[in-house]
Amino acid sequence: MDTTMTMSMLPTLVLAQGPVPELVPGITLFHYLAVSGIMFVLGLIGFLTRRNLIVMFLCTELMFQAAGIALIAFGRFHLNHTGEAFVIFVLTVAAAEAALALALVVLLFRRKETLDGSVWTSMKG
Amino acid sequence: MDTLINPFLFYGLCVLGAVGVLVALPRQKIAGFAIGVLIGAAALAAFFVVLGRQAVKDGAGLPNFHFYIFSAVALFSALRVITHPRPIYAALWFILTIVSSCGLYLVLQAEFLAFALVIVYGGAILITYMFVIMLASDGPSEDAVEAMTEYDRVSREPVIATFAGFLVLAVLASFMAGGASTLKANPRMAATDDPMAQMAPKVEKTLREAGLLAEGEKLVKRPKIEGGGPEVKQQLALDATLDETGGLQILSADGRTVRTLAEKDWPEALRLSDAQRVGFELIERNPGAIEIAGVILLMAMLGAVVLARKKVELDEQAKLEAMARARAESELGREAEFVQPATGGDN
Amino acid sequence: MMMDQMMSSLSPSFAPVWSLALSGGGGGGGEGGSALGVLASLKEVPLSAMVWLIPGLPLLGALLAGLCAVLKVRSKLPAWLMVLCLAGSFAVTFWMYQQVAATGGSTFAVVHLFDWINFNWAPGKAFVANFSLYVDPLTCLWMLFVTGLAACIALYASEYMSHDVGPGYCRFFFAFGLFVFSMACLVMGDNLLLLYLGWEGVGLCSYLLIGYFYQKPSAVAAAKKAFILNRIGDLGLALAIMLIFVKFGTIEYAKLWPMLTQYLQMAAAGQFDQIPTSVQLIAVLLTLAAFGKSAQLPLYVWLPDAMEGPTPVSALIHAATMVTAGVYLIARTLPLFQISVAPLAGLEGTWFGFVSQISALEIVAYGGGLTALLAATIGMAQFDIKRIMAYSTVSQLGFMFAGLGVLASYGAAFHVFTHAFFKATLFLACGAVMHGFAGQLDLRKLSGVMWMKGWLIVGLAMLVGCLNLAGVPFTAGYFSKDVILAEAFSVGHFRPLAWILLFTALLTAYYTFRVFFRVFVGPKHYEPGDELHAHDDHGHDHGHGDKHDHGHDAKGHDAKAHFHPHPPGWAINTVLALLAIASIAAAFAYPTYFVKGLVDTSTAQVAAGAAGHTHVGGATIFGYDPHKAMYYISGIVGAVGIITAFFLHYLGRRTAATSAADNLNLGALQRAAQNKWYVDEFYNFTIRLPLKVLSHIFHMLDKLVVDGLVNLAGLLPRAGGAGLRPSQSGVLHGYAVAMAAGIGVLGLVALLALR
Amino acid sequence: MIEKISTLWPEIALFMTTCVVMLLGLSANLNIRKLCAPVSAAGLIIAGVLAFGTTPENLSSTLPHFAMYGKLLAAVVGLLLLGLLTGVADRQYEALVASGRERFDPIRTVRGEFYAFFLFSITGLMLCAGATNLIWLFLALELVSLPTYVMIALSSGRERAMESAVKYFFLGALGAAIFLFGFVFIYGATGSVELAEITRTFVAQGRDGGINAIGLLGVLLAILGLCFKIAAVPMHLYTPDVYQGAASPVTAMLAFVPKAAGFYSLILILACVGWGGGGGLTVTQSAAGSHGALPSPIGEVLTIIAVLTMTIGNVLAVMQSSVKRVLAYSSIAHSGYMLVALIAGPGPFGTDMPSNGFAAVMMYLLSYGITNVAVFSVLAVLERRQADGTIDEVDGFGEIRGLRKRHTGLAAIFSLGILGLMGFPPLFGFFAKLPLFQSGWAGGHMALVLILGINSAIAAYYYLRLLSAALLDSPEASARNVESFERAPLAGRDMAGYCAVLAMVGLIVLPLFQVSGLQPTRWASDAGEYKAIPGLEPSRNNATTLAPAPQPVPAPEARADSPQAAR
Repeated sequence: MDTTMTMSMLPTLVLAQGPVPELVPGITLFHYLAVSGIMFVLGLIGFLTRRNLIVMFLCTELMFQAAGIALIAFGRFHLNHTGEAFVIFVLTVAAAEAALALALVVLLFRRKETLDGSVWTSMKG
Repeated sequence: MDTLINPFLFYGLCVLGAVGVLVALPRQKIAGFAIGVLIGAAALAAFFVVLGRQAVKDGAGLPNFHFYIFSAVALFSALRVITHPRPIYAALWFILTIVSSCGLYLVLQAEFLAFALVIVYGGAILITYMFVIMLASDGPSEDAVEAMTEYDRVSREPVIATFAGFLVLAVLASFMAGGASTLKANPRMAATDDPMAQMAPKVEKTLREAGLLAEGEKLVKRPKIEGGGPEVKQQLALDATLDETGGLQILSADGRTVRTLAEKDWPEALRLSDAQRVGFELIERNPGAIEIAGVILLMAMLGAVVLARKKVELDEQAKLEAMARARAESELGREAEFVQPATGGDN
Repeated sequence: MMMDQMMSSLSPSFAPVWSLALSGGGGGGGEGGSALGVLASLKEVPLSAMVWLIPGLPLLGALLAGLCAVLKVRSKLPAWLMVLCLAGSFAVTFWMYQQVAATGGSTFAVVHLFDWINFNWAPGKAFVANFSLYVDPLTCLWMLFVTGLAACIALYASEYMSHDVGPGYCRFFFAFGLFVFSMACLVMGDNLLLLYLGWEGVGLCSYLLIGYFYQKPSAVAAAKKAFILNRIGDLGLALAIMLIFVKFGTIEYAKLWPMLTQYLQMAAAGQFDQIPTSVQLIAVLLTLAAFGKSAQLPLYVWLPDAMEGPTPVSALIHAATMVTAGVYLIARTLPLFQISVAPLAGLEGTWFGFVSQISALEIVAYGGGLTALLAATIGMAQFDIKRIMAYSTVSQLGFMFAGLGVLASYGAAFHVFTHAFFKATLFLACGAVMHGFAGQLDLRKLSGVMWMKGWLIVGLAMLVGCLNLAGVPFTAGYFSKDVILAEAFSVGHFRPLAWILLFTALLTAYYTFRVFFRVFVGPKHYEPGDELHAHDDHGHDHGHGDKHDHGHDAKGHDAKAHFHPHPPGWAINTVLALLAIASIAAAFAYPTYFVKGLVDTSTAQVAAGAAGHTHVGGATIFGYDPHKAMYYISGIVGAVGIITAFFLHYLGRRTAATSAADNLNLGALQRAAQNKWYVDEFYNFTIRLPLKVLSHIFHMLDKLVVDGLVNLAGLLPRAGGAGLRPSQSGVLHGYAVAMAAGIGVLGLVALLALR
Repeated sequence: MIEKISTLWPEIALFMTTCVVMLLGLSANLNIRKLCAPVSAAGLIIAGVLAFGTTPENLSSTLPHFAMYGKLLAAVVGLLLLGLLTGVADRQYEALVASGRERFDPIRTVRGEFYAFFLFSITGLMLCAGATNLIWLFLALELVSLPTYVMIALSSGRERAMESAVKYFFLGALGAAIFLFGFVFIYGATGSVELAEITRTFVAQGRDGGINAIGLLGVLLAILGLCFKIAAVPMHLYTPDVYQGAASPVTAMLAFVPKAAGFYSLILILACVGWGGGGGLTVTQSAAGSHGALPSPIGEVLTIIAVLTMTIGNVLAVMQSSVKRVLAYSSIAHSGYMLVALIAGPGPFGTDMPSNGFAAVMMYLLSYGITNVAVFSVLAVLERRQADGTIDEVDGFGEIRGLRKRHTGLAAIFSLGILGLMGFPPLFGFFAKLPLFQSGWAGGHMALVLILGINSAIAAYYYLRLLSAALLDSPEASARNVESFERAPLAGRDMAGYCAVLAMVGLIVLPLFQVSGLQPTRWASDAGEYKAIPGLEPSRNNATTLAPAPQPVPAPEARADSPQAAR
């Protein structure tokens, strides 16, 4: 079927049709994107469920990492290296954020002697 | 049906994965990590099997096992990062995630990034995490080696969180699958080896060594047109000339005819490595971004220093008391001054 | 003093210029090619930017008065500041007039002050209303008497309001200055929006000043009445401005007049069917506006009540200046009326069908004429002298409109000019009486005032004013009224109107001298009014302590027993003398063609050949040319009125309360006139009562339905807020989960939308 | 290379100022330390001038003048915010040093750094405005946000500030991860990070039947991530807590700088994908000659976001008893208002201000920035002495009650600011709010405009509540302890007063310009000017010949068929 939009109503969702472009033999772009997406969501779930501030931030790193995988896959797909350059910058930002986050965590820990993120609830409503 | 995967099957797998993650998350009573991992692994495996089977059916040959292995390890360790009750182990598992991601990068021939990631992430950033984790938790005392803090042992609202997370995954995957099947590579943005042409002496040398440049033959060179003043132009007049297809133009010995060396016939040594290309990409296309990244790093360094050195302010009451004490002391000091002029004040 | 200056400036050398301009315009107007000769030949004159001082100085005065209020000044300082500012403004006006006169008229200048509203949304499509002043002869005419009178009356008020020195004094002069500023905006604005601003501004100041004694319920009610009735007229003006913008794409005079040339040519050729009905409708709407502001039928009822305000205010705003704004509006937009003289055919069957048989000019003429008659009859039967003057004002305004309606725009403007002076004189004289006799205004309780000590100047001023108003020959009022009457008689189809006006002139002469004979001459007698503030002010308060019993003083006010009228001081006397002289001097404006020159070189010029102005068959009166015969006829009519008043109200009068007129028993007619023909009651019954009933119904609906809905609507956000509030749990993780869920749900929405 | 640098002069100037300020702040000499604020101000002014003078027209972008005006806006409002922030850092420590109770210790002072973080953030905002590239945009957004995290933590010694910082930072990192993921997919769908190239590719895809689902996913995630920056649903939840906890001057900054960055980024990204991308692509064919609209799922999601943002912000603001929380919720609502104009887009080609949504957003950002400074400056100047003698910020309604009687000038500024936020006619807020309605209306989003109107009415309720508390009520007992700020030795809080006055001038003077020749709408129109990228001019025939013979787009059949086919 020569259709451009492959999705319609959710119950009859057709995930992918036609020849799927391959990055490496046997592995399509979707494979990589699926891994990236799963990793992203795992990071998200970790962020939502873990209460330790350091682990929470590790989870955001996980999400950044997922973005990195997708970037590399896209770069390979389009046969350029912009994706790789992008990953380098993501790496930089992740490092910068981590530095700040950890400093903040140290500050918070000095204040309340706990790493639990859900104790900071004095303001609400 | 010419689909990668049956949607119902896919959403079923999503639910299965969600149940797996849910069970695996740390909680007060049931330590169901192993069961959760099993369920999750089953979902993932089913997903990969379906995907791989489809690839085989499409006649693409055997599935690439490296990919499956690396991604399985990466995802398992990622799951462990979010489920391990001890932060230090979570960080260690995260290093494994990084390493296996680097494996995935290698499969995609992004060698430079793969190694850089291991060094920078696994090496530098995660070490910082370790330090902070060590710093910010009371070291295990003798009687409580196995004691974990309560907030590490019990996750918060796991059901809603897992549901929300997998809802996002279903959406993401639906979009990705829909898009990936019709996406076309952008040919205009594809990298070529034309940066090579800017290094004419090296190209000439390589070609001569490879025997592709006969005696007396020269590369056709042209001055660089755009940019720079006349002096600069003189110095940069070294670019090799490419024809429309990207082949190198070579001038015969008598200087009459020009032949083209097509890009596919170039010797291996003339091809750019991954690192070189990334370098070109960075320097040629994103110089501004590098500068901004520098500013961000400077800012982050400054921020970390300021935050970490900041004295934790005492409560207002305590501060007032401290001020009162300071005042009293200074008065004392002044009295002392009065008695003993030689000692001086404390300020 | 100032009037003298002005009059002396009318040097003979200017007169030929004006008349030349007039004859040139008339000659050019003969051809169809330049139907509105002067308007077509308008060119800009350079005028120094001094002109901005004319509105600027009164505004400054108002601000200074406001500053005085802030600084709690307890002296007459604001009055002096105001007099200074207004005198300066008058001086600049006079200078402006000389500049304009020097060019020989036929010119206008637009003095741009600053950008005000300037919307450009497409090339050639713009809504521009800048704060610019339009200087032309008509503007000069109006501003001359507005600023001149304002300066005089401010001086008068400095004494009149002296009982109120303090915050009230500042408030009064603040509103006073603001009024003159607004009036200047109204008259000098170069576009209709600025005119509208001034229009509303004078309305506001009028409201503020009528309600000056805000503790008096009747004053508050009168202020409200004036304000609300004016709104009806303002609606007409607003609609007219909108319609003009829609039809012509501009509201700037300088751009608007040239656009009318074509229509004027059509009108001159009698091709009224080619002029769009909606363009003709503009004049009707403008008429509504003018009738509201100038208190004409059916909207006149607010003006007599407006006499609740301080008398200087009555003199300035409700006699001399603001109420003539309607006349100004029509004079200014006369070209629009001249293209609207045909019956508004084409409106039949529409909502405006009721005006389809009558032209705008006819509405103006007959509206004015009937108002003049009605007000005069009411005025004859009233006892409150200030109220009589108010009805007289309404009546004279009716004359002016009638003049405009018969296209005697010169006569109308001239009458505005003369009326401004003599009516101000009359009011101020009444005000002096009121001031001196503790608010007494009942003509049955005052008599022989002129013969009392210190009241001679007041009496003489009153006499001058009365002579003018009655139209005694060779007074200014006589000349200006004659122009209107003669023109009405010479236009064939206005013959009934002309007779009405002539009869009104008779009545006018009668009621004017009824006041004079009863109050100012005759046996000396007075009863003080119930406002004893003036009394206290002068320190004659020895009567307060005694407890004498006086039978005639039903209210038992002790103070009244020892009341001494106090004659006016120098300020009031000076102003009265000045104005009386000016009223007489205004007559000299007639032979020098001072006003006619100004009017005929402005937009109020009547285009020759304008339909509706045909001297049908050389209409005559008793076989003579009306323009000549009217001198004699109106003189006779005035004399008859005065003599009647003399017999009825002077001859053989013994007491203040009685006169020979009491023997006349006109029965119901008299009672009806005394009760103002029950117009207020009629309005009450036909308009206010139904509105009241309706409002009660709406009130119930409002309470039950709308309030319920509003309460519900008010409840919804609160209920929503209460419902949503738990989402703000204050916990980091809670927020994160909500965010993730939100992303998931919105993603799902996007997925469903992607089809 | 030099061409790229030449677009960066304002940022370079700001960065140099930043370095200077950092060094000045460490000086042991109080007078030199005091120079931090003036030097920062000078840097901002220079950056503003440079932005105005040196920013070239970006011909490769659909928004050729956006960068210049965006940077100028950042400099102008930045200058006002700088005045507010003066004296926040190190107040108590400097007081101790000044009284001679402590020696000055460069290790303990954060004064220079505090200004430096602020300037970093403004630099980031300017970089956002000038972004031509997704990587650049990502880095610029991070540069906007990262310093604010630190500033909150430094702004006050109270525990609430810490709480604000932790909430803002961690949720901000989540938001950053999400829009990064979005950027990745935009890159993935187009193969490029250059915004111009992205536009081209999306246009090509659109002509080919529709923008690729991955691209749509990318834009969607980018929007959702940026919703954090602009405080829009569903990423708005942090707003009240963070605004309440941070010191008032920092709150004023949080309410403007990240929001402006978010809107800049949204405009840049949506201009690539929507309204024909400048190139005649009408994803959903709308009226002839117009830009078209946003692609279907994105437009719909944004509409939902706008409606929810307005409504939730206003509805929750009604319930509050803390002034800062009311302002926080109203800040959410204001984002919703601006989203309406954003959804409407630039309007038909060649239209002026009234229907250009981008221009409306830019103008509203200016108005919001100024008004915001006005309101928060009053909160910044006031302080409350608690029963135990400690000093706290004013927060509750009770503490501003009867402000008129105690501090008339402050009450006047506060009320004018509130009226400005409300969009009361003679003030600038009104003239800025009007285009939101107009552009929404011109874009055919009647329902949105209606909801915007209803929400403005709800907003009037709580704004009037604030006003009546400040103006009409009499002071409560709790308000008795509210004093205007003690004159600290470094006199920082005077600056808040100056700023307030400046903001007032802006609030009142700008509408005067508006009705006269120098209309702010004019520069806003320039800022939002939307052009076709060279080579991608709109296909006019598309618009003109649409009526007789609709172009045979395969998509409609496919759309109609696919459900049945799939079944």
